[in-house]
Amino acid sequence: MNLTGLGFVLLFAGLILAFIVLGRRRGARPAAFRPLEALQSLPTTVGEAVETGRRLHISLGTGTIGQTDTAAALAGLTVLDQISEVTVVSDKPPVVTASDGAVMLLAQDTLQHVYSRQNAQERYDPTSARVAGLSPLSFGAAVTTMITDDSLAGTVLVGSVGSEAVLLAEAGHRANITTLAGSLDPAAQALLFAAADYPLIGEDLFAGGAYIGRHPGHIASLRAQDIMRLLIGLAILGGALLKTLGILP
Amino acid sequence: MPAALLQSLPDIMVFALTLMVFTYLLGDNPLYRLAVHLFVGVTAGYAVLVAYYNVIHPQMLGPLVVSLSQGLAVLTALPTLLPALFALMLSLFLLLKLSPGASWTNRLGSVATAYLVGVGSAVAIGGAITGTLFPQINATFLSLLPQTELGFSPERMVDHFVIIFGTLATLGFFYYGARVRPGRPPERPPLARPVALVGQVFIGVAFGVMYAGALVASLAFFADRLVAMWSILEPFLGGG
Amino acid sequence: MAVIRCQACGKPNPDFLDVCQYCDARLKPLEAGPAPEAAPAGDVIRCQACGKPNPAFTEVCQFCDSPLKPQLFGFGETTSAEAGDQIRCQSCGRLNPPFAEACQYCEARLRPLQEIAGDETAGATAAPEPPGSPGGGPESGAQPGMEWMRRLSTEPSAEPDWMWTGAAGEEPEPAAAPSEETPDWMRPFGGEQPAQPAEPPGSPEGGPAMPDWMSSLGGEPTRMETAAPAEEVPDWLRSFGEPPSQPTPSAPAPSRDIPEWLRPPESSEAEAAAPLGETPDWLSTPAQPEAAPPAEEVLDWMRSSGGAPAQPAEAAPPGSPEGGPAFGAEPTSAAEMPDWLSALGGAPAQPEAALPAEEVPDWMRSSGGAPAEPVETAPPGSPEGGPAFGAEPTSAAEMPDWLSALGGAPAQPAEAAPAFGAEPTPAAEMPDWLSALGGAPAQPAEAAPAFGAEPTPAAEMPDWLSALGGAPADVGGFETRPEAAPADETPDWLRSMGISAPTEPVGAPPEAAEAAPDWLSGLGAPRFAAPAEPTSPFGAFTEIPAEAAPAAGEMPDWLSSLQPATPPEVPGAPEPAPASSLFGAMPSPFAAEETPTPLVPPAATAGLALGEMPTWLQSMRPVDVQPSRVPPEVDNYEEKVGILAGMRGVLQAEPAIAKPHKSEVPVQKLEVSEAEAAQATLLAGVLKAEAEEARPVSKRRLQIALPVERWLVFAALALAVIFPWFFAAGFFPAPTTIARETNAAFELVEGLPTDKPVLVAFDYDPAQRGELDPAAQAVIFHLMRRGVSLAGVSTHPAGAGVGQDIFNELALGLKNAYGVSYTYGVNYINLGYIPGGPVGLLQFATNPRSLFNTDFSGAMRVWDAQSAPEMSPVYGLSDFSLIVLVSSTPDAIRAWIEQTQSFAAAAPVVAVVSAGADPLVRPYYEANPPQIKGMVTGIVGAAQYEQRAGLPGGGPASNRWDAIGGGVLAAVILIIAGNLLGALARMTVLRARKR
Amino acid sequence: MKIRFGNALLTAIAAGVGFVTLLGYFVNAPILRVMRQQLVAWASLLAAVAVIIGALNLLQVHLKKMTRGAPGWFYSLFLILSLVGTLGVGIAAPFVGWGSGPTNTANAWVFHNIQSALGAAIAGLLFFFLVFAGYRLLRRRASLTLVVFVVAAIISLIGAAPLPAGVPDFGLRDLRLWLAQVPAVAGGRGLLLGVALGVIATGLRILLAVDRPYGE
Repeated sequence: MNLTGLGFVLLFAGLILAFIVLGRRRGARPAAFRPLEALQSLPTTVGEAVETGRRLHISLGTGTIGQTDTAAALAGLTVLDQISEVTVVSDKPPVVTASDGAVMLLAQDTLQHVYSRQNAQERYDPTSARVAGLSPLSFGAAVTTMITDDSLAGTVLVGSVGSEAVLLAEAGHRANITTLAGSLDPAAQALLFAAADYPLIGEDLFAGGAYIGRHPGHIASLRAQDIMRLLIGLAILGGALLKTLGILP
Repeated sequence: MPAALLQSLPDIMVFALTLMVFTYLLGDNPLYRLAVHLFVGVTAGYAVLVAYYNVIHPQMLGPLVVSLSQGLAVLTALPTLLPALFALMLSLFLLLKLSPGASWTNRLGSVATAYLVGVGSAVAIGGAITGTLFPQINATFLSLLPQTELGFSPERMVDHFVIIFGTLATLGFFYYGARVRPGRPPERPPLARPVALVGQVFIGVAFGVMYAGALVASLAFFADRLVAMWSILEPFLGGG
Repeated sequence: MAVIRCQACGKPNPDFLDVCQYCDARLKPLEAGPAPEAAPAGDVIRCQACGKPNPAFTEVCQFCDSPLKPQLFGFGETTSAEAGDQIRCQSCGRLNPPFAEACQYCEARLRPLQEIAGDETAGATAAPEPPGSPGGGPESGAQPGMEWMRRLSTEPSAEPDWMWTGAAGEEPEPAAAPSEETPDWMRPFGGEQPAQPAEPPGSPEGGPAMPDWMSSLGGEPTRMETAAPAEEVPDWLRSFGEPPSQPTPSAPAPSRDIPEWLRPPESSEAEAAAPLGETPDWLSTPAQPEAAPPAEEVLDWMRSSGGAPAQPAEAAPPGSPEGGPAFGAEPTSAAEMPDWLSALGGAPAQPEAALPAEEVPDWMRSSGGAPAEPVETAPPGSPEGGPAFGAEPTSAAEMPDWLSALGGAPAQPAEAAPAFGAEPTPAAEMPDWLSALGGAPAQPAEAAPAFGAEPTPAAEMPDWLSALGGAPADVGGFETRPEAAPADETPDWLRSMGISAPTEPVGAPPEAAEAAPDWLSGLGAPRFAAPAEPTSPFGAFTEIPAEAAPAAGEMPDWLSSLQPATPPEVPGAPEPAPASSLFGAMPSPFAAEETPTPLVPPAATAGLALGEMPTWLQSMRPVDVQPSRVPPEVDNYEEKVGILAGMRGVLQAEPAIAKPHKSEVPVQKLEVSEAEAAQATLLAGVLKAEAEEARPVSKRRLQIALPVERWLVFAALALAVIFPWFFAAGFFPAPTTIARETNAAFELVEGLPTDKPVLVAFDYDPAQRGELDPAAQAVIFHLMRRGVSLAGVSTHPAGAGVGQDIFNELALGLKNAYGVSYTYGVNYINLGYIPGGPVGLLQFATNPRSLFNTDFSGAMRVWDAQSAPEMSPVYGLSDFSLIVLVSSTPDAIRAWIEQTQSFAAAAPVVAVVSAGADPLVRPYYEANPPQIKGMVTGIVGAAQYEQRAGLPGGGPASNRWDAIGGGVLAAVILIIAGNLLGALARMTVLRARKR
Repeated sequence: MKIRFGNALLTAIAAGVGFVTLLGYFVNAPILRVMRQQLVAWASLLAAVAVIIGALNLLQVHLKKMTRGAPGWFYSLFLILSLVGTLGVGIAAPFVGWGSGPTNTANAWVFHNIQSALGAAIAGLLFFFLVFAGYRLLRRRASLTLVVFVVAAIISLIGAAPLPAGVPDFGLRDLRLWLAQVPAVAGGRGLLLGVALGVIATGLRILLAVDRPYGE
């Protein structure tokens, strides 16, 4: 019986709900978030894609659904939803790549919804969301060839990727297109930090929904995250203090 | 020496494929693309085999087939088969989603994806809390007056201090809340700024070390290929 | 509409729902019941698009989704601050939205200027904090560039949420903008009513048809300064293109801009950032108050509207001198500005840095193009203009095109239409709106094809189209029946133009940059040009170039054309001398801006001229002058009214004149486009370099150099790896010091009980074998030597295969090396692949037997004591004596620890990890109590372990030691060199820009 | 309304299974544990099915590419051939007596001589790309983090590098160790904690039905 864990979850959930409610309140003081360069640059990339009439490449990484990296894939789907809203209206719909069948299916759903929201179902092409490769490396390698084949205008990578992300970034750099990339795996973040034009570091990966779409739920959860962050900080300090005082073994 | 050649065909192939891949260093080219597509295809095929032989067959189809082969005995064994049957149903739903159009198939498939999403998020949460969050927090409970067998050790103290506050600063760097003043963009609240600054340094160090590690790792990959290629080439050179 | 869009999530809902089926947000505000009118006036904002009343708290018209309140890029505080009761116009007594400064019905001012000043600065909120401010750090520094880029990339009303999300508030509209408005934007152009935007507003369906863009525009008056080109377009469009039927939106927009010019004092208070020292300067000259708000952009467009100082100059000679220093001081106040400014302006000084040089004059020229006409009294109606620009193939074709459109429209609209057809896809957007421009005035029908032709551009384009489509139409209407617009209407749109036009160069994206200012000013200029001619100021401009002439080589030709046009204005002449000296020191885009105005020193003009073709000055001058100069005059109605009235009178003449001139300088057109392309990229690059942190300065330039550079680097690396390994074996002696964690792992294995099996997880792809195999082999071989039985698993589909390989290999090696036979099933087994990653791991951890019946090959029954005796004692993870995790990613390690920890308390964990994963796995090792008892990290760890375990003849890692050594050293040297060079290059570039 | 019902059902499924699974982590009631195990087992089964779906999609996409003659269709041909070939061999193996499962001789050969070789080669490329990325790092952008990044990277590279005999490491080895064991641990821990927060928040949004990425 892990009450601490349960309590943590309940508190977190409660905070999210609370912030959602607070956010809905009329005249609620709207949330403001610190500048986050990578995410705020997205419109540029998207705009370039739309204007150059090329396709935007949105990669959900090699993550899967139903496992611990589910969160990363979901974050990617959120971003996909936001971006495709804009790009769908271009005659060149975005290319979405994943490495897992389930993620790919969810991506197709997302695209389909966006299209139907834009009353453009007829232009929805299921293969615009595809599995590039079933192993991380084959995924990365496949994408390097896609960049020229599908004449991509930019790559937005939000998901869980490993070192193969470097292939993607390098290919993007060679094709002289913008690469915005973030990964669940900090080790990959480090590589992307060096290789990508716009690296998404740490949990910024999950901030997309709040920053791009300003989705109330996402804003609320970001605020909740901040609260939990403070709590964790206090816990660490407290723990260290107790340790120092010898109270904690 | 055709015989030797035939015998060393795989080696030659490995050698050729490796070279094809390395041509990418000069730039995107057909050879590389060929290699990559080959790689993607082979990998996918292998993954499917593994998935089938290691998971789908033993856990789902196997039991069903076996019990079905027992004719009516199925009915008696039904309860034990329910999990497999349910799994089969979900799998079929998921496969249905592949068929384009037909909204009802899609919606059925969504049942499977919803299931996956639900379990996935739960596992992610549980894992993050029990596996990362708590253990890591726990690990940061460090005494600022560490006692080693040699008694109090100042350098240990420094280390602990750095770890504790480095962790806090890094965590604080990601603080999203911002203050908005009219006429200004949102900016980190004054308190968060120094924290973020320190956090940046620690993130930089962590990333730098990881990058260095990854570099050495990838170097090992390359060296490994060199050794492999040489070991292939050697006999030919040696054998004239 | 049978569909109501949820204002929270943007998803469509059937209109009978009260609550969004997706996010449960209320769809219909309670007030807006069956009888909206019933709602108390106090709480009602009337939608400017559809005219229906909305509750005051709604940000968005619940009927047409168009923004009701200005969105300051999501600075909800200010936004919400504005949400108040409506304001009753004192003169006409009608209600106006709370944010309107001028009555939407009678143009009468609604509030004292101070208030507006407050809003004014508020309006500037989106601009980044001045670099001076602490803690802003790179992020905040990054803003301005990104903002205007962002403008380009998103449809205007989607903007607020693209903007950093600082408090778009819960006002749902901006939040869901992309999802929400795009469709709206598209609808008019999606083909449902393609021709509609082009329709003259006067026409019956014209008014109602436009709600979408109109309203969306109507919503953003406060945004004027900071607004995107797209933003402004609508505003000024509205302002002068307002159909008499619906003048509403026009009022707020312009009035928002003016106040501060009128009222220097407020502006000075408003500006938190600008050094107080300047404020007096600002005040001194009416033109400069524009610069007051701290917002970068305001500064920018002020600068871009460099013409401004000019007018005061002529108007009041004493004023301008202070104006000079004020601007001169500017750079110091705003750190990033000077850089790109100098980049733009400094360029003329160094020709090879040509790009900047060209662009500055260019866009001016282009923007000035139209107004230039009046100066050159060319035969009206000459047709070339249309086709010439229409044929324009370059991406920057917009500028000429719009001109042609502009010019062509009044005379022969047919011209304009073809122009867009000829347009290349890259510039596809422009031609369309161009067509709108050109087509509309002449015959609205023209515009329709343009929209139809428009495939599916960015969400923004449509509204550009509509905006522009609408605009000229309005213009036409305006001109045809002047009485439609009240007398003071003119100042309004003039003003709005004065601001919006200059804003573009800074605020506009590469392609759009030219377009926006150009046609803006173009549109603006025409109106002034004619009246301007007679007036003294205009004369002054035309005059100054005369002085600049000697310095500028190419000037003469146009000068000649100018001279006649300029009657008096010798008084204007003295100005330049003093002012110029000041401006010389000053960022030159500024100077560039000035050039049209008398303030510019001959030298500067010469420099600029050199970069360009002769005619640029003339063409640029009026444009740049007009917009910027207009405002100050506008500000104080009393004095300047005379001029304005005069201008208005001449309006019809202008467009006719505009065309011919263009036609006469086809060469110029060519260079224009080319130069504009250059400017676009460069301006983008420079601004980004200044403003953004993580964006390549300008990818274009790298493009050339990189491949070669890349090859060199690659070659160096390859050599560095091959050489020592091949020729200098032993150059790098194997490691002698064994890392703490490696030693721990060794000790753990060394002291392992042999009765229980060890679980080895091969969680890596065959691709990573190069690094991990040596390490894994070292540990596993050590285990085998100790006679421990092994069970392999993998959470990586291909990992099981790797495990199989390694097991078999090592078993063989063991046999050869020690004659110990290690048999499959008895001493080692490969359970195979654990599907579902961590989820599967959890299952495996909770009950291994439930997961595996057979081994990896599927042939052997794992739990059957006969076939696999070693596994018979295993019921859970705790039945293993040790868990060895061989993984390339920290994720896999984390997954194992997260999922299995609680089940494998008895079994210590040793991690064999890639060097890349080390820092993230280490915390588990450093943790207290450690979750990982020992670590072997990558090739280095492998080598150490091999040393420690004393494997016969060293291991694979030791064999590669030399290659590794060479590679790492080369990498280090290259990285150091590359970054030093890079840093130096950056510094020099920065310094160059500063200079 | 039908749609709404569908949504409600899906949401219920996702949130339901999610909560049960999650509770299984914290409340060790046997029933919960059993349920969680079953749910998880099914999920991992579906994950395997997802692999097959992925392969099917791969085929679908590249077949389409070929039939349309889209750029690079020629390579798609090879992809399809290799995929089908690998599968076919794997299926045929038992009947040809090559042994069954993914370890059958044929697939083992392919795995060893093609998949591993290609994979290792492609991974070998990373070395060059990584160095080059580091090489042009400060040229593209400059920030505190980046400078620290470069310095830390160089130090830990030299620290990790095998040094020629007799060449002294100027205390860099120890410095690197310290970097890797103290500040890097701190930074990594901070990142991990942050990511964990993000993961939990994202997961909770699903369980709270704030996000519904699944299906219709």
